[in-house]
Amino acid sequence: GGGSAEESLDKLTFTYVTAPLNVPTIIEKEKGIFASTFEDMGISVEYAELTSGADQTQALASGDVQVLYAVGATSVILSAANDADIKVLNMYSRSPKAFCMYTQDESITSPEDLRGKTIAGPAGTNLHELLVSYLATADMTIDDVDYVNMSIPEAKAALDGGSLDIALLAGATAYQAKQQGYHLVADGEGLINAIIAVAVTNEFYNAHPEIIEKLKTAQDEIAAFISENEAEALQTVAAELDLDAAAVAEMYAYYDFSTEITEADKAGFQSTADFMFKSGMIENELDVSTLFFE
Amino acid sequence: MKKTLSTLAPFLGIILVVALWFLVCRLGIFSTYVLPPPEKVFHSFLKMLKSGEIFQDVIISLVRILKGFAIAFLLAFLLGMFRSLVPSSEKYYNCIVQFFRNVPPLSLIPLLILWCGIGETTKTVIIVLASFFPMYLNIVKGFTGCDQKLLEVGDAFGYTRFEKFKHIILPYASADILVGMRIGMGYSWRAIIGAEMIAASSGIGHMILFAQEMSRTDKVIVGIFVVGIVGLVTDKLFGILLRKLFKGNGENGWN
Amino acid sequence: MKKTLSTLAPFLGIILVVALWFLVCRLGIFSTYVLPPPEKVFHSFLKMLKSGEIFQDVIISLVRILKGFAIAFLLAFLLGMFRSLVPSSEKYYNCIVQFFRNVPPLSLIPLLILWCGIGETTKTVIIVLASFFPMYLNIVKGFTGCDQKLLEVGDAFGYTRFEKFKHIILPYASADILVGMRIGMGYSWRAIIGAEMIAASSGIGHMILFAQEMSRTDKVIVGIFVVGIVGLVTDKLFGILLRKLFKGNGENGWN
Amino acid sequence: MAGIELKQIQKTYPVDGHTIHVLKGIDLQIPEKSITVILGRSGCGKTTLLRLVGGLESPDSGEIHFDTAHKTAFVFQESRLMPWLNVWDNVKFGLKKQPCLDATIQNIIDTVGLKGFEKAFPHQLSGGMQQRVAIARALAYEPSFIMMDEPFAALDYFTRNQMQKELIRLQKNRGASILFVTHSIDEALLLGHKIAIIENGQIKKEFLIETDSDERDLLAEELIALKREIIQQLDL
Amino acid sequence: MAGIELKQIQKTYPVDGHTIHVLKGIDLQIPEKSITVILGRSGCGKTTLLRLVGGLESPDSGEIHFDTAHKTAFVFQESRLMPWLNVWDNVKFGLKKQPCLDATIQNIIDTVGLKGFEKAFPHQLSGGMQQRVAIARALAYEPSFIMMDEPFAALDYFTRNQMQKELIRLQKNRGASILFVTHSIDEALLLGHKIAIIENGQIKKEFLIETDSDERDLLAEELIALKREIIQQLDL
Ligand SMILES: Nc1ncnc2c1ncn2[C@@H]1O[C@H](COP(=O)(O)OP(=O)(O)OP(=O)(O)O)[C@@H](O)[C@H]1O
Ligand SMILES: Nc1ncnc2c1ncn2[C@@H]1O[C@H](COP(=O)(O)OP(=O)(O)OP(=O)(O)O)[C@@H](O)[C@H]1O
Ligand SMILES: [Mg+2]
Ligand SMILES: [Mg+2]
Repeated sequence: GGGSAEESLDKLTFTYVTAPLNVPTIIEKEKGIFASTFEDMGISVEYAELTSGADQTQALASGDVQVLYAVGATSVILSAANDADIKVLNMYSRSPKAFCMYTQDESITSPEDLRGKTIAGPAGTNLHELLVSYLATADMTIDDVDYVNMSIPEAKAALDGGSLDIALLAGATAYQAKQQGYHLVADGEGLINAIIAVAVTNEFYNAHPEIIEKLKTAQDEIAAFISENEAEALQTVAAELDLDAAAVAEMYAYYDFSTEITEADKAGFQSTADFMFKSGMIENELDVSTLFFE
Repeated sequence: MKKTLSTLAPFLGIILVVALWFLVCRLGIFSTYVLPPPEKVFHSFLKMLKSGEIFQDVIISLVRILKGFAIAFLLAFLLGMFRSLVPSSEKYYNCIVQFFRNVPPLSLIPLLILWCGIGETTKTVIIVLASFFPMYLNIVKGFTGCDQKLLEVGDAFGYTRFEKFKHIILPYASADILVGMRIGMGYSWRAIIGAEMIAASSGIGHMILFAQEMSRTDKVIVGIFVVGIVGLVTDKLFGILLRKLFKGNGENGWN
Repeated sequence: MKKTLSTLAPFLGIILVVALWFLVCRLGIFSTYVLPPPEKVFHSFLKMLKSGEIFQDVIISLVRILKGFAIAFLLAFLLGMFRSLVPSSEKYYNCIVQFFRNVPPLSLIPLLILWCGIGETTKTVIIVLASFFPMYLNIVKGFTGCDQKLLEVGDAFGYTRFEKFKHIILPYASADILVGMRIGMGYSWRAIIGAEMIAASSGIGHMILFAQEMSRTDKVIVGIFVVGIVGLVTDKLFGILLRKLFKGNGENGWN
Repeated sequence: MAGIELKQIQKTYPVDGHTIHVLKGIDLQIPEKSITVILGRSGCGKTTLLRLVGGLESPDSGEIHFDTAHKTAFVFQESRLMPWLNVWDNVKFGLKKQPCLDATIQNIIDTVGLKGFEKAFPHQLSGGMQQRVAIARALAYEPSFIMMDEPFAALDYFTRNQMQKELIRLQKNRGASILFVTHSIDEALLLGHKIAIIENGQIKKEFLIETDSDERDLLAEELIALKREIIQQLDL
Repeated sequence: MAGIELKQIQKTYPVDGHTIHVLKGIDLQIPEKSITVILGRSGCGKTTLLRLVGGLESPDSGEIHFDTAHKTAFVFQESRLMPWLNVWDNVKFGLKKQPCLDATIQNIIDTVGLKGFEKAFPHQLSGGMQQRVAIARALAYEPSFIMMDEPFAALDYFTRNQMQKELIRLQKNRGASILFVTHSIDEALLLGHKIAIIENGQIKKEFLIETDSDERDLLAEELIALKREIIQQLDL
């Protein structure tokens, strides 16, 4: 796909993902930062609201979307492992604390307590990795628990309905579980890196260096705006997501939105890739250094 | 008294469900997160009404659905007609039609994104896939089940194949076609979540999905109600329209 | 020559699609990630066959579908029968039935999980929701569309309401019922993804979903083919079974 | 005399926004254990009258009074066979699950001349054969009151003759009451103990024939005179 | 003589696993510009023969030879009206989009005695009225060859008389050929230039009547003798 990248672009499509608490995305659109950045190049900016990581990588491969502006590391690794042309441009966020395991059973406090319990959450995501890593701290594997694959809202509903012991939750859902007085078993802190990245195709990167440069400056502009007008930014986010301000303020603390790729990030990518290989989600080992531009 | 009951009857079911819901909430069996009480849902509904977003969502979804439905109907009708006019053609495409009849549209999403992109086309295709088959099967049943005796009248008066189709088969099949359209219309609405899963930024399906992600059960319930009621209304309007069109044709399957 | 063509005809459509697919892949228009070539898909298929997992998945899904379909059919039939026997009852529940006809089952999943848990019940309910309505509408159409003249014969011979139903309305409606069952069966298969979205660890729907999440388009395509073909086979078997049952009744809508 | 009594029966139908008065006050006494024939032009309301007596429709005004309970059978103007049942099952249709001898059914099928067609389906029969199945269905029911709407219209001279004789025999042996609609004056003269002529929505004239119906000769002077009179009554 | 020639026509039907030989070798010449009547018992194959001539079915063996091209109309044994069309549109059904004067249609509807029922739907008509609409549909088509399958069976004495006269007039004025199936011997004598009797799947006998059909008197000696002979032929 994307065979037309050589020609000059007149349209640039970004994925638009607001959940769980993607402040830069919301602020960018609200302020029209990309739009004004690319205006003088004669390029219009469009958004594609693709929420699942698999859909995002699919859309990138098909050429309908040029920039995955907030895609999970796991999705990037999966698509790269399946021979897709995808590269990480820079970071979007890291938020290990936003990924949690909640239960109604107060007595569950250690990995050992999870043995034989029914646990649900989306497979192949940060949450899945969180569960595996948590179990690994007690030398257990996913086979020691009864793991079922479900999306986050569904896992939350199942927890509420009492048909689950533990739900793997993130973002607003996790916040709400906390409000409901559910018991937090563990969050991602120290267990996973929970990286969200910005990704493009290699082909696009090579064909449009000037767009890439502009994009990076736009990202800096967004970051600057947020740090200078934090209160206003959070208010905008609260309105967009229809959440109350307290929730947004609390959750915002879990996120690190710096865009720079650090060594820790690369290591985090590698550990995620290893986890996916070990749990059979990808068939071959992947060297994540191929995912980054030099 | 009896008359009041009779006018209320259609709403009785709904009233019962709401009453039960109210009771369950009052008894506090579930937390309000799990099952928001009616008043909270109503409040959210009012808020959405005031902001007007709900209208916009409904209209956008409605347009999508009508588009998908219209395409599906045309396709089903033409294919059914073709099959009726050239019966031998059927075996060439029947197998593939039957094949896709059983394939879950959700499983096609990745492929659809690939072929049709993430724009309106994919959403339309999902709706078409959802509503095509009941229409096609009912139309084919209507066309092939035509009374042989009436067809012979056409033969006797030197009607061509197409004339027989137009003047005998088509009116004869109208009840079947209408039932098919009705089922198809329902399935169009049902497909709205699947369709707006893909790169939608508005529409009632997107609204429900987003509320689900944000754990806003109250909004999800509002969305369900709105879809149900708007669907009901389109169905009724459609029924009235068609009854006008087929006036004098007696029962038309839209009761 | 002509005979070969005729026997090949049903497969022609499929052969064409595969050929096109092959060609597109050869021309390298898409990356293999986006559209895996036939040989890769076939290879995955063989691997899954060898490991036997695919059989297990199919059987588990088949059992779910038959269960959901049977319940939906019974429900549709009984409700349709009730409506036919006691026409005045209809207005009490019609509204609620029509309401749910338009509600996307996907939007109900969180609520269903809440009420029915994450076991087989929820999966069955999703399948029931998917296949109930086409059956119900077709059955109601068949029952209400019965030839008044034949019903009068029942009246003339002192048939009770139930006897009329059993001996006149039911055989008269058989073609409609069968078309409804057929559409319902198709929709049961289509609902398998939605049903197995919920906490399934096996089944063909789960397999496709998981492959989707894992970006394994080749496996997704295998899944689509398997669902399509198994669906086709159940449809045909079902048709044969029913043709045996309704022998002598002429056309029964299962062509 | 026992029987069925119709008093001032009125019936209207809406057609294309207008109301057509089909029956404008019918007074008729249908005596028991005899054959009453309704005679009239096409479209005069014979079928309507029969449907009213049979309870398939209700009159706009007027009363229908039955002296005793009857086991009634109805032969419609069209055959109205169940397309999914073969001849045998169609004939048994009126009996529901009532036990009955196969021989009786076979006998009735033979009587209407359909031997060998027991397993045939209605669409495989000729028009007259279908009509005869409908007659057989009514006979198998063993009714004490039969309403027949032009039952022999589709039959040829001989078959018709035979069926007429069968009907007379049945009426005599079982003492059944028969209400018979026909448009054939000869048939009316041959069968009727009472002949009622409908015209313009009313009973225009009634004739009584005393001779036993199995002893009539259409060429007898008495009947020829009657025929002439009926023709005169019908022909305005 | 020009016309239609049937040569050794055979026709079988499968019924319940058996084969029934309906026509066992029919040889018949249907002359032009005259009325040919087919007479026979119920179930003898009259309708089948008509369907073969009309091309609605093909014979198992034998040949049907047409001398000239005809514009043919068919009146079926059942009325076969389109239930969704009213009387007017049903009558026009054969004309397709062919231009025609409303007055012509109205005239035909009046002829069959359905004035005032133009807007009525088939289910609102009596049996005889439906049959008359079917006849009107065939007449409106202005055919040069009409096949009629017991068209007047459901009609009363007077309406039937009137329709018979109409048919004779039509045949004379337009010089149409008519193939007419009936089970009524009187009707055959009244209308036919040629009467063919079918029995046991074959033409048992043919009669020719020279008198013009509009001048016949059924009580004339010649016709009474003929009637007697026909009855004899039919009654084995
Ligand atoms: N359901 C109906 N709706 C409207 N009009 C009707 C209906 N049934 C009968 N009629 C009208 O009532 C009149 C009498 O009809 P009916 O069937 O009783 O006639 P009939 O005497 O039986 O005639 P035929 O000898 O032709 O059968 C006709 O003019 C017919 O149009
Ligand atoms: N489609 C069919 N399938 C099987 N048998 C048939 C079919 N059509 C006619 N027959 C048989 O052919 C024979 C002749 O039928 P046909 O309709 O020609 O009789 P007919 O002379 O018109 O009788 P009628 O005067 O009762 O209308 C009958 O025995 C009938 O059972
Ligand atoms: Mg009548
Ligand atoms: Mg016939």
